Parts: sequence; C-alpha cells; structure tokens
Amino acid sequence: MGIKIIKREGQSFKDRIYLPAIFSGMWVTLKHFLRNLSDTSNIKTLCYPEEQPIDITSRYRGVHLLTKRDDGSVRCVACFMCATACPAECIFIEAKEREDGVDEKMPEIFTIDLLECVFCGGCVEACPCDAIRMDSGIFSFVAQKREDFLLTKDKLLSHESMKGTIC
Amino acid sequence: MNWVELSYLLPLIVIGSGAVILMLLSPIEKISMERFSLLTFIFIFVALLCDLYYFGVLYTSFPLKHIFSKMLISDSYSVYFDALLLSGALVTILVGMHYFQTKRKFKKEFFSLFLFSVFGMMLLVHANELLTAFIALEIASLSLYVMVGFQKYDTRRVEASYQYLVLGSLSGVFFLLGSALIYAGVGTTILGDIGKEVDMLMGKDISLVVIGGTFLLVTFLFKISAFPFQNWTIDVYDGAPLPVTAFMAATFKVAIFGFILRIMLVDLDPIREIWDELFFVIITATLLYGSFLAVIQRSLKRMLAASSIVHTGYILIAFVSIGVVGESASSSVIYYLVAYFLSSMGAFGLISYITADDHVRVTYEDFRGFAHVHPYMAAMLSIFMLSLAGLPGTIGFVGKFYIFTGAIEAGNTILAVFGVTATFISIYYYFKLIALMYFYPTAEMEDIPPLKGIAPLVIGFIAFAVIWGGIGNTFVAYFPGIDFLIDTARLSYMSLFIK
Amino acid sequence: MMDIGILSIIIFLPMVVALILLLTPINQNGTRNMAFIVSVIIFCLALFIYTNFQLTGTIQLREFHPWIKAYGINYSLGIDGFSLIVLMLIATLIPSAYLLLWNNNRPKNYWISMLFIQSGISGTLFSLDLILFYFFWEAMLLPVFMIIGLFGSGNRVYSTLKVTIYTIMGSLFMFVSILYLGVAFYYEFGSWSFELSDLVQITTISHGHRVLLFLGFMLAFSIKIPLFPFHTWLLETYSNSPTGGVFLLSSIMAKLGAYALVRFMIPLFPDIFVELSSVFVGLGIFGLVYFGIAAISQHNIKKMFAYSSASHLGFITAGIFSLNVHGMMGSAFLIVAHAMATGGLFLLVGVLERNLGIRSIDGMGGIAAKAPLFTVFFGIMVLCTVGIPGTNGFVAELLIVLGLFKYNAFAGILSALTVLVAASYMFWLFQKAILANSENDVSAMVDLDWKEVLGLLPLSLLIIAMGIYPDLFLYKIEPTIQHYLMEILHVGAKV
Amino acid sequence: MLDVIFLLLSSFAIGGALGMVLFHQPVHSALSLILCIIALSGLFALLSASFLFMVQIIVYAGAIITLLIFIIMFLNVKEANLPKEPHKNITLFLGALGLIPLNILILRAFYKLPSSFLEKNDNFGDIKPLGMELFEHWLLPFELISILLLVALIGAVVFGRKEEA
Amino acid sequence: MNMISISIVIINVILALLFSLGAAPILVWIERRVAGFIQDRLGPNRCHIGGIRLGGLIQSFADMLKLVFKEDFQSSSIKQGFLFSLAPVLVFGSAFLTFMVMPFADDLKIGEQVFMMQGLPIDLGILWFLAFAGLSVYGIMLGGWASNNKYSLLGAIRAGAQVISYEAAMGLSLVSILITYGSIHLGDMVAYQGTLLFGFIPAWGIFLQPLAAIIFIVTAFAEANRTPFDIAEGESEIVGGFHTEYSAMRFGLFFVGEYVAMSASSALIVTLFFGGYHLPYLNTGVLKSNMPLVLSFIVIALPLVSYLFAKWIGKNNHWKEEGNIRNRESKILIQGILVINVGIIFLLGIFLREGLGEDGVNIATAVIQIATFAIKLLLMNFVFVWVRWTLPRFRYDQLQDLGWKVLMPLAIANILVTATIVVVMGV
Amino acid sequence: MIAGSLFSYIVVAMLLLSIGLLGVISRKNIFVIYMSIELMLNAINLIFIALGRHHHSMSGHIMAMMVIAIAAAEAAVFLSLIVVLYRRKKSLDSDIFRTLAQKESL
Repeated sequence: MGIKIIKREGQSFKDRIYLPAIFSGMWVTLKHFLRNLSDTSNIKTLCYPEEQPIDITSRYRGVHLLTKRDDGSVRCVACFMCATACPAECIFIEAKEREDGVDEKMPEIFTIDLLECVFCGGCVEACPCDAIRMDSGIFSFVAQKREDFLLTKDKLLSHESMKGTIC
Repeated sequence: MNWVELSYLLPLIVIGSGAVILMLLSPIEKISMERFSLLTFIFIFVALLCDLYYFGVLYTSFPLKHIFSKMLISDSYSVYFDALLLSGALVTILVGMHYFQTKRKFKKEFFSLFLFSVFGMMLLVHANELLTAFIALEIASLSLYVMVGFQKYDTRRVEASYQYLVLGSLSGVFFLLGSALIYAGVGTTILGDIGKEVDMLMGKDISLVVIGGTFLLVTFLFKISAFPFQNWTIDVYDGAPLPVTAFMAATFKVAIFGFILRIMLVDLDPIREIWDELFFVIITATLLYGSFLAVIQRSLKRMLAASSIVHTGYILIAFVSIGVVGESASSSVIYYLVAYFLSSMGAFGLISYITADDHVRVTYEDFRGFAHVHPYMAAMLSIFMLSLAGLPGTIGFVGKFYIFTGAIEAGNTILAVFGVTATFISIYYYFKLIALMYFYPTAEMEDIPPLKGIAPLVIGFIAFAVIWGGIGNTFVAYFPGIDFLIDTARLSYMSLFIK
Repeated sequence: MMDIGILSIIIFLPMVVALILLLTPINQNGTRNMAFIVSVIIFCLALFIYTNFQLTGTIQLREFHPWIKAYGINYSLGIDGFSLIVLMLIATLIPSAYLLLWNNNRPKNYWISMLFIQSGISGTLFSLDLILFYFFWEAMLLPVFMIIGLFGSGNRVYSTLKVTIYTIMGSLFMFVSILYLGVAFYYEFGSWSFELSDLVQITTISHGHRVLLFLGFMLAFSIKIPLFPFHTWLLETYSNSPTGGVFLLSSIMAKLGAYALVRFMIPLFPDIFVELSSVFVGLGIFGLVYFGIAAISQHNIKKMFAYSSASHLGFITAGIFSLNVHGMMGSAFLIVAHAMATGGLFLLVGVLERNLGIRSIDGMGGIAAKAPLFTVFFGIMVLCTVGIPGTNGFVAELLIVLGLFKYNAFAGILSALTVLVAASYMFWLFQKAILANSENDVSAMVDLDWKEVLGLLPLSLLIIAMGIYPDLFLYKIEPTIQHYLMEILHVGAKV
Repeated sequence: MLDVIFLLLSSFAIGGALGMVLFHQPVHSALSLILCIIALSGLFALLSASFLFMVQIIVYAGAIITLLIFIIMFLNVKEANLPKEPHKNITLFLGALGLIPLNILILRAFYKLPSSFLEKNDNFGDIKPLGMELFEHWLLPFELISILLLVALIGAVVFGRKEEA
Repeated sequence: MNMISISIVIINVILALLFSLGAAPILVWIERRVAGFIQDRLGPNRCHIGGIRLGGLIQSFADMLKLVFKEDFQSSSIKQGFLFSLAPVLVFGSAFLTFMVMPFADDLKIGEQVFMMQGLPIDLGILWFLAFAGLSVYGIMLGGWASNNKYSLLGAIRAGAQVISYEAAMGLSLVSILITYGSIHLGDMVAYQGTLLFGFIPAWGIFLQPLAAIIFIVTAFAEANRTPFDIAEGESEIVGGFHTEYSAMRFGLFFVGEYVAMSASSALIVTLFFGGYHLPYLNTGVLKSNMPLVLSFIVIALPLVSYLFAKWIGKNNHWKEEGNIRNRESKILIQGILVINVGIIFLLGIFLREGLGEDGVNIATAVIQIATFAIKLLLMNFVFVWVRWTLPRFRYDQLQDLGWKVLMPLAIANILVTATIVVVMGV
Repeated sequence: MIAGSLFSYIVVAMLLLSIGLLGVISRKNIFVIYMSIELMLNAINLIFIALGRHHHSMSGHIMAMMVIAIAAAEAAVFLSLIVVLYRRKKSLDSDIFRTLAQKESL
C-alpha cells in the first residue's frame, strides 16, 4: 500500500504572501459596492414598515390559530395533547362538556402565552384533529402590555389562515 | 576608511563578530554545547593571537582619529589590558567547560552573551570618551546581569541578577551624572581634551570637574565593590553560577581599572590629590570591613566573594599612591590585577569544577578531608589560597610586595600597615580551608569525580603560573617571568603619556 | 646557565628530592631513607664548608643572581661565622632527628615536609637579600603547618591555625619594615635594592621611624623565639605537635629567630639595638624567670620542656642584647647547646610518648630500670640543659651570665639565680619520671635501639666535647661576633 | 510667556516625579512618570531641542513606559501582593533631608557658570545638525548602542523564554 | 500678527478640526453605508430633518446626540474613577493631536508672509505622528485596566502588545521613506512627490517605496486598531474589549477617537505615499502658472459632474412610499446643487475675467489643494472601511507573527536596499 | 528670564534626580525602583540638553539621545527580570528578594 502524499493547500509562494488573495477578496467586495452604489435598486432590502414581505410561505410558523369546523364551531376537543406536547408550557386549556352532541368536549378557555412560546410547532404536530395551526402568516406581533400577549380563544379563532390567500 | 587604523582594533572586531555569529547560531539545535564552547574558545583565541601580535610592537598610541574621531584609542596600555581580559575569558571558557556541560541548563545564548561582555570590557579599556566608556560598561554589565541570572529556574540566580541590576543601574546613573558635570565644566567628554581643559582651568574654579570626577569614582568604586558599595558583592557572587563568578571577579575589575586608571592618570591628574583623604578612608574601611565579612562567611564561595572586596582594597592602596609614584604604583595596580586574576580564576575555576557534579561542596565543612580524596585538587586549591593570602613563592606575594612598596614609596605607610593587617586576617580564612582539607579525615569517600577533560589541565597550568609568577625570573631565557610582567606593565603605563 | 654554588645545593637539594618523592610512588620507608640520605649529604657538605671556612668576620661563599630586576631583588646568599655555626648545628641535628624518628612509622608526607623544612631553614640561614630572607622565612612555615596539622594530636587544627597566624602576623610587619627600608634606599640612592649590605647604608630614615622598623622586625623574631608577651601560641602548639614538629620548632626555628636577630638587627639598626637593649634584656630575663616558674608547675612533660625551652630562649635573647662579646658569644653557644639538648630531649620524649602513650609526669617512673640507655642519654641532655659543668650548656650559660653582669649587675644576678630554678625542676623531673620507682606500669617501655643510639651519640659527644673544650668551636665564630660588636660599639660610641 | 511655560512645565515634571515616588499603586506611579516625562519633553522643546522633544515622547513615553504599564497590567498585581511600606514617608523625609547637601553642592558648582544661553542658530536642535554631529563625531557610540540593544534583546529573550521542564 | 495671519491660523485650525473631528460623523456614515453596500444592504437611510436625509448622514448626527445625552453609567466595581474617565480623553486627545501636523496645502504665501498650512505650524511631521500615535495606546490600556473587568484587561493587554509590536515595524518602514525623501517635514515630502519619476510617473511614495508603503499601511491599520487588527475589541472573544464597561459619551470619545485616528492615519498615508495635496502632474508651481486654465477647467467640469450627480440622485434617491416627506429631498438637493454650481461658476467667471493677482492665485491654489487633499483623504478612509468589511480578524499569535517575523525583517531589508541605492546613486 | 537661564534647568534636573534617588532608596516596590532609575536618567538628559544649549553644541543632545537608548536597553532587561521575579515570588517587594543573605545569616 503506497503512501499517498496529499499536498497541503496554501503552501505555494503566492498563497503565502497572502496579498493576491487579499486583493481578490477586496475586488469582490468592491464590485458589490460599486454595483450597489450605482444602482440602489439592485438591493433587495425591504423598506419594511412601508413595504411588507410578500414571500411568506405556507410553511412559515407564524402566530397560532384555532381552526373551525365547517359549522363555525371550534374544532378543538380539549384533549390536552398540545398542552402536553408544548415544551414551553405556554398553552392553558380548560375543558367543558360539549352540549351540542357533535363531540364530547370543547375548550372553555384556550390561552397561549406568546411571551413563552418558542414557536416550535410541537402543538401542531400533536393535535389529533388539526385544530391548532401556525400558518396564519402573522410574523410580527406587537403589543403595548404584557396582557396583550396572552392569546385567548377568541383571538385565536379570529386569526385567519393564510392558506389560499398568499401564493 | 582607514584600514590600518581599523586593524588595531582587530581583537575587538573578532570578539564582536564572534558574539554575533554565536547569537545567530544559537537557535540551531544540532550544535552541541561542546561545539559552542569550542567555537567561543576559538574566537577568543584568535582575538588573543591578534592582540599578542601587537603586544610588543605597539609601544605607541593611536587615538584612531580618522575612523572614530577620538572615541577610541589603541595603545600598548589597551593592548595589555586586552590581553588580560582575553586570557581571562579564555581561561573561563576552558575551566567552565566541564561546568557548562554538566549543568545542561546553559542555553547557547550564554556564550554569545559571554563574548558580548568580553567585548564590552575590551571596549571599556579602549574607550577614549566618557559616554563611549559608559556604553561599553553597560554592554559588559548588561550581559553580566543576564549571565548571572541565566539559570532562571534557580531563584538565587535571579535574585542575584536583580540586585546586581538595580545597583548597577544606579551606579550607572552616577556615572552619567559625573560625565554631565564634567561636560558642564570643560565642555567636552573626550579624554585627552578633558585633560587639556583641566590644565587650562587650573587656578580657576573647577568644582564641577571635581564633583563630576567624584561621581565617576562612585561608579568605579561600586563596580569594584569598594567600601560603601560592597554589599552587593557577596550576594551576587554567591548567586551567580561559578564560572560567571570567576569571570566577574577576575576580569570585570581588570576592565574597570583599565578605564579608571586611564582617566585618573591622564585627565584628572592635576586634581587627583583632592580625593586622597577620601580614598584613605575608603581603603581602610574596605580592607577592614571586607576582612570582617570574609571571616564570618561559612560558604566558600561567599568567602571568596568577600575576600575579593579585600583585594579591591589592596589595589586601591596602589591606586591612591599613583599621585606620588605614578609609574610604579600604576604598574603595581596592573600587576596585582594579574595576580588576583590568576589566583581567583584558579580558585573559582577549581571550585566550579568540583561543584559541577553535585551541589554539595560549597561550605567550608564540605571540604573537610578533601585532600585525602583529591590530593591534586587540594594541592592546587591550596596554592590558590596561599597566593590569595600573599604567601611568598606565589604571584600574590609579588603583587602585594609591589603594592606595599608603592604605598610606602608614596608615603602611605599607614595604608601599607592596614593592608598588612588585612592580609594577616586573611590568613585565617584562607588557611582555614587548607586546614580543613588536609587535617581531617574525609567524611565520605564515594564521590570521586575523576580528573578528566581540559579544565583540570588548565587549572593546573594556572597553579603553575601562580607559582611561577612568585618565583620565576630571568634564570630561564626567553621565558617570561616576573620581570617580564613588570616591564610590560610599565611599558603599557608609559604609553598613556605619548602625545 | 647559572652556576650553582654549594649553598644553593644545600638549600635546594632537599626541596628537589622532596618534590621528586612527592610525585613518585615511593613508599614511606623509601621516603624516610631518602630523607636521611639527603640529610647526611647535607651534613657532609656542611662539614666541607666548616673546614674551608676562613676566620674573618666577612661573609663568605657569596652567591648572587638577579631575581626581580625591576626592584633590585636578588638571589643573594652567603655565610659568616654565626651562620656557619647554626648551619653546623642544623646539619648535625637533622640526621640525628631522623634516626630518632625512624621508628615512629610516619607516612610519606611527614618526611617530605621535613625535607621542605630543611630547605626553608637553610634558605633563611643563607639569605642576604631581605626579600629572599622573607621568602624562606615564610616558606619554612608551610611544612611546619602541615606537620603539626597532619600529625599532631589534641586540638591540632586550632593550634596549627594559631601558630600560623601568629607567625605570619609577625612576619608581615617585618615585611612592611623591609619594604620601608627598600623604599628608603631607593629614595636615597635612586636605585632599588633589598640587599643587606646596601640597606645598611641608609641614612635618611628618621629616628622615630627607625624605632618602628626595628620593632617591626623584632615582632617577627620575638614571636618565633618566643619572647615573653608573644608566647601564647607556644604551649598548645608544643603539646599538640608531633615529636618532629616540636623538635623543629624548639631546637631549630626558635634558634633561627635568635640568629636572624643578630644577623639583621645589628647591621641594620645598631643604634636602636643599643638604645632598646635594656628593654629586650628585660624582656629576656623576665621570660627566663617567668617561663622557669611556669615550667615548675607543669605536669605534662612536653609542656614542661616547652616552658623550659622558652625560658632558655629568653636567656639567649638577653645575652644577645647584652652588648658585649661574652653575652653574645654565650648566646651563640647557647643556641647550639640548647638546640642539641632540647632537641635531644624532645626526641627522647617522643620515644617515651611512642612507647608509653602518655605525657603526664605523674604517670611515669621507673623507666631507668627498663631502659638504661634511654636514661643515660636523657640524663646527659638534662645535665646540659641545666648547665652542669662539663657540658656545653655550662659554658654558654656562664658566658651569658658574665655578659649580663657586665651589662647590669642586677640582671646578672637574676639570671644566675634563675638558672638554679631551672636546675631544680629539671632534676625533679628526671628523678620523678625516670629514676624513681613507682607503681605506674611502664612495662611498655622499650629501650633505644641501635639507630636511635647512633642518632643521639654524636649529640651527646658534642655536648660533652664542647663543654670541655669550647674554644674549638668558639674560634670559628669569634671574628664574626667581634665584627657585630664593632658595629654596635661604633654606634654606641656615637650615641 | 516662556517663563510661564517653563514654570508650568517644570512644576508638572516635579509634581509627576513626586507622584511617582509617593503613589502606592504602581499604575499611578507609572502615570505620574508619564506626566513627568511629557513635561520634560516640553522643557526639551523650550531648550530648542525639537528632535529630542519628539524622541523623548516616542521612545520614553511611547515605548518604554508603555512597556512598563503593559508589564504592570500583565502581572495584574493584586493589592495584597504589593509591598507594605509602613515607614515610607519617614524614610522619604529623612532621605530628602540627606540629599539636600548634595544638591546644594552641585547647584553651587553650576551657579558659577555663566547663566544665560548663547544666541541660537537657526537650526540648532533640528534633526539635520544633529545628524551631522552624530555621524561625524559620535558614530562609534551610536553603533555601540546597537550592540547594547542587541545584548538587551538577548537578555530579555533569555529571561522571557518559557522555562524548560 | 495681523489680520491675515490670524485668520489663516484660525482657518488652519478649523480645517484640521473639520478633517479630524468633523470627519468623524461622516466616517461613521461611510462605514455604515459602505458596509451595507458591500453586503448588498442599504444601511441607514431613514433618519431625516425635514425630509433631508443626505443618504443617511443625519443618522450619524443623531447617534452623536444620543451618545451625548445618554445616561453616564459607571459600574460600582470601578475603583479608579478618575483614570476610568481619563482614558477616553487620552485616546481622543492624542488621536486628535496627531492630525495637527498634516499639511493640507502647500505653504501659502500672502504678501510677504508664508504660512504653513497645518493645524500646528511645526515641521516635525512624522515624528509628531509617531509620538502621539504611540501615546494613544495609554488611553486604551488605562481604560481596560481601570474597568476592573477581565475582558477589558485582556483587551487592553492585547492593545498594548499590539501597539508596541507594530510601532517598531512602522518606525522602521518610515526610515526608508525618510531616506528617500531626505526630510522629516511632511511639507517637504509632499513637495518631493510633486515631481515626476522618469518624466512620466508622479513621484509618489507608493511608486518609490512600494514595500514601505505596504508595511506602513498595514501597521497604520494596526495602530488605528482597525480590522483586521482590532483584536483589542474582539467582540467575538472578549465582549467589547477595553470599552466593555463604557457607555454614553465616554464610550463616544473612544468611538470618535477611533475614527479620528483612522482619519489621521489616512492623512499620513496620503501625505507619504499618494502625493499629499498634489494632483497628479499638477504640482504647486504648475498649478499656479496655469491657474486660469485650471479655473476654466473647473468651470467646464463642474456642471458636468453636477449633472451626473443629479442624475444619480434622481435615479436612486427616492422614497418608496408616495407622499412621504422624504421624497422632497431629491428635489431640494438638485436645486441646491444647481445654486452652488451657478454661484461657483459665477465667482470663477469673475475671477477669470478680472484676473486673480498673485495672492489670489496662491489662495486659489491652496483651496484647490485642500480640496484635493480632502478627496484623497476620503478615498483613503474609504479604503480603511473597505478593508474592514472584506478581511476577517487576525488571531492574536498570527498578529504577533506578522508584526515581528514578516513586517519587521521586511522593513529592515527595505532600509538596507534603500540606503544602498541612495549611497550608490550618490543622491 | 527664567526660561533662558541654564541654572533654572539645572535646578529642575537636580530636583528630579533627587526625587529619583529618594525613590530608589526608600521604596520597596520594584516597579517604583525601576521607574525611579528611569527618572534619574531623564533628569540627566535634561542636564545634558541644557548643557548642549549652554555650550551651543549638539553633543549634549546626542548624549541625551544615547542615554535614552541605554534606558531602553535597561528597560528591556529590567522588565523581563521583574516578570521572572514576580512569577517566582508573587510579590513586588524588593525586600523579599534576599534569600541569599538570609541563608547565610542562619
């Protein structure tokens, strides 16, 4: 078995004086600079508050939403799977009996504390009946008070899925 | 460029370039310590040969006007001192070879530093200008500081180096202050010119020159470890590695005296008497206090260090006599330097040879019964001790004879008596060693390092030289004896006054 | 090449032999034999000199070679009558001593040191250059140092250091004085010389300085002799030294001190010599009395002899300083007589010590019965020491007492009385230690063998011969003594 | 005007020097020393040594003391490791008393020199005359300095190198 | 001292202030915008005063204001309050003083008087720069030490070691330049660079001493603590380095000091290697003798350049959102440029017609040279920024290796070669 | 005129020198000792330069320059030694660097 000597890179004189590499690097950056200077429109930066992002995909994990059945009632059956799966323990559910007979239980209270949520998507995975989702497309959630970050059931239900609306 | 003038500095150039070459070679791991010793030896030897070439030839004085504008001078005086310094270095290398090889921690830069310090010392002897002299002094001292602390795993070494450095720098400041004051007084720092200016100033106010000269003397007294500045000596000598101690004791003093004699004899000659009383006190104190220090020591190395203070006192006796009997006194300084150089180099060298293998033999007690184990070494050590004590038949005796004669000649009989008193005290601590070596049964017999290598040979040669310097004469034609040394010393002294 | 004179041979032969012995692996018996042979050769040479010596007061057999030219230091030798007699003494004593030390079973170094000492002694004796004299004076010391330190007993190292330091202290002041003389000569005559004959001519030194110089020399000699206040090294050194060392110290080196006193002090400082004579006579007589009394109270035989020896040396000193031909002759004679007697005694004590292993007088007794030969020789030496008529000791002491009477009647009486004191303790010793029977066990005592007898015989014969017919020996030194006296009287007249 | 500058600079220099001696912390001392050195360089400038003025700042303030401060920080000495100097002020005071005679002696000697300076040339103290003087007369010491620095370099390497096991 | 000299001195000082202190916000702006463009971003462009954004320059001023008015916070662990406050002052002060000897223009001669166009009229030039560049490290070291924070101390030690190391190489590289120019006075050096090499190349330092130029530029980067040598800050390793504990204006001084130092370094580089205030082929003499031509050229060129600039503004400077106040800016700018153009051309026209007189020519030369210098300075500053956003930071050991094992030997070799050439050619 | 007279400069220099000497004598901190030595060298520089002006010769300046270089050389050795010492002893007290003397005084 012959020994194969692999030549190390960067040992040639040209490499060792570094200057060519430095200059080529600087040439690259200069090219970028000049191009962007001559025409700022090449820059893809959004002027954010005025311009909104238009490339949020459906797989983007935005703020949660609770889906509804066709009848408009909440799909959630208060099985606590999401709350159990949640690593941040930010989901609080209180169940109550469902009297309309469609199902056994429904949530009395369903609150998500966004200040604790880590947006892992575990709840979505855990949900057996596709009741909780994160495809609302809402990427910025701003509030003035701490209390405003507690998403109640009503708010969650009011978030519309972006599905179909974008792209 | 005047090549002929430059050629007078050939020994200096050889040593300087040798130092640089060794420095450049030192990172090469392949070259062994022995090789380095050998190389150093060769450089010094070549320089010595160059120097000896001028030894007889150059009864002249070259201020080297064309190349360095009187900053350096080359005359038989400097050639003589060069020869002393170089032989000192040569002997140090030869004697220390065993030590260096045994104590492997000596990195190779050591030899470069060693050559640099020799270079500085030689330069000091050649210096013809105060600041040049100071730089030369600093080159020599800085290398010595480092050499002292070279084995920095040993705290004692580093501390010795530190003490030496602080005090040495302080004394350097005084040297500079002295130069500044002299410059203020006469407007020049070139040696011959200072003399002329001082001559012209005679009768006017020369207090600046006097104070400046005093400060120069302070430095000088410090470096030769005379009385008020002697405290460092013992600790530094003790802390330094033995060959370095030998080198310091034997050669550095030579170089310092080489310079200070030049300035005192030539330039500050008209005002030298001013310091006589001061010197009187200093010498007395140096002799007595040095003797006291030597008596109370228990380590041999420290004793030798302390006794070097006493020897400084002897030399100063001759130094103070210069005013009246310039020729014989100054040549006696030179001669005593040779004597002390040989004896102390022999003693330190031998001890370094003995201690190279183990750390045991450092105190007097360790030498108990030494003669029964190593008769030859004990005999040599005894010879050196006798020479240091100034017993007849050794070069130390002739040196003392010379110095005391000069002192009496100059009318300083009291000083001679003090010197004799110190000698008398010195008998105690030198003979104590001999007594210990011979008169006791040896404690342990097992460690008998064989006499091998070049160091014992060289030490034996020194021992022979010590004896020959005490009895050798013109019986044997063409072989230099005492007269030769005295004559050359005189010659070198005379060359100072060639205008 | 230089030509080597007979004096140089006497000086350097032992040294060269010693060096050869030192460097060759000859065993101790060989060394001893060689040392003996050398001493015999030297004896023969000395005899040769003795017979060829001319009866003038001048210095003979001069040898002169420049040594350190720059300072006019020369290798300059010569002898006069006084040195001749000391030379003869040494040449005789040393072979005898070797014979008596023969059985002591000493190692090689011992004999080598002895050889070195002999060199040093001869050198000191012959030197006419003061630096050369100083050289040998100090060189003599080292082997003594070695002998005592190596082969001594008791607290030998201490006593070695003590005696060395003492002696060197004295000689260092002498050294300064020598240098001062040399410098004075240089200032007066413009050239360097340390030759005795040159230094004598110095006239410029002031009187006070001359006194100081004189004292500088005297310090060295007094310590060596030892005179009264400088004797403190004596007791320990004598008692701790081996027999050979004591022998050398007491019978030879101490005498050299007295010799040097005459040789150098009188020519160099005749006026001071006269002036201070009273002091030294006083010191000498005081020593005589003091040491005599001290000797009585001793029970260690060595110590007793040490004091006795010191006492006699005080006597010698007093004689030298008595400033007349009797005293000086007597001193010269006593130097010889006492050297023989004391030397013999110390050697015999050595034999005693070797056999019995003790030194205390109380532990001896009844030796006469065991060792008759020993007793005979011991008796002769004791008689000589005491100064019984028929021995040379008597002649010498008589001459000195006479001289002292001339100098000062009181001094003479005192010295004469003290001689009696010496007689008393010596006889007491002889009686108690040797003759009287006692219950002490002296069975270990062995009588002298033929070699020891051979060694002591010449001494005893000489003691008796010199006692009976002193002129035979005195005539050789008389011119010299006259010469010295002339110098003194010359100056004395001026004073 | 110059007098005022002189007085100001010299008082800064002396104040800095005093601070250096008196401060307990080495860093404070070093900073005082810098103050002193910079004030001194100002004095150099007053003496029309413009080149030395710059050299003083570059070499002393810029290199030597930087190195010093660097070492001080590098060692990061804790307060506990600083030496206790309980009698510092007393010794300082006594030492100052002792030094007075020396100062008087030297100053008296200097006082006899003619005091005011000679008229200054146009370019006295500039780099050019300095260079001419340096290379005409002081060439050798200048070269020797390089050897001295080399020795110091080797020394620093020897001391600074990692110790062998 | 008459009015003219006083005014010239004042003008010089103001110019120095402008170039150093005044340049700081601009440099900050440049830094941010260039960084943005290099990384295909926009950078700050939003902050405005009445719609005027100046491409985001206003942001820098806003930042400055913020730093000034922010609460000055000091950690309670800081024992050396005085030194802690002194440190940024030192950094800022020494950086600022460094700039004072840069010549903006050739010596100005008005009447009989000759004025050096520098902040401080001394001719020590390079030495002054070295001196104060060396002093600036004290501020960094003190700041790091006084912060009583181990990261700060680490940063300070790094800075100290770095400056000590690189100062040696910098000084040595300067020596060869000094040999070439034969003077330490920066004015003389620039004057030398006004000549031509071989008759056709401007004798700029970069052509005469390319190696020294590279070494000097590299060491200047290190001295100014700029990337790739900004290990004293080294955010990724030691938080903020020496200024971790600093905030508000004390931090601001560090911040501004860094830019001033950078500016000073640029100025020196320009002066030493890029012809200083000289336009290529147009040294002072040529400029003076051909002043009317030059003025005419300006009269022609200025509208052209302005037109292009206005076009660029029109193309790039608009706000996405309609009706935003910021959309007024382009219009205002273009009008402003127009007014300035007209004014300048009118002025120059008068000058051309009336003739300038000797003093006038001199002043005009000075103005042109100042402008040249300013432009070169900006370009050099741009290079600093450019390098910063191109190269990564050195590792500490690499940095020391580079300084001692590469730059220093090279500088020494360069000295040798230069000296040999100078001696051989007998210059 | 104070600023134009040699004497005033010498006074300043001597004061600095004395202060430096004081520092060496009375302080135990090795850093301060070192700095004191540097201060003394500086004072001497001032003397040299003032004298150069006094004699109207550049030699004084050159000597001062040399002194600065010497100071630099000493600084290198001194500081590296201090580092070694501090690492060994963990102290800056010059008094504790006395192992040599203490050992003998047993």
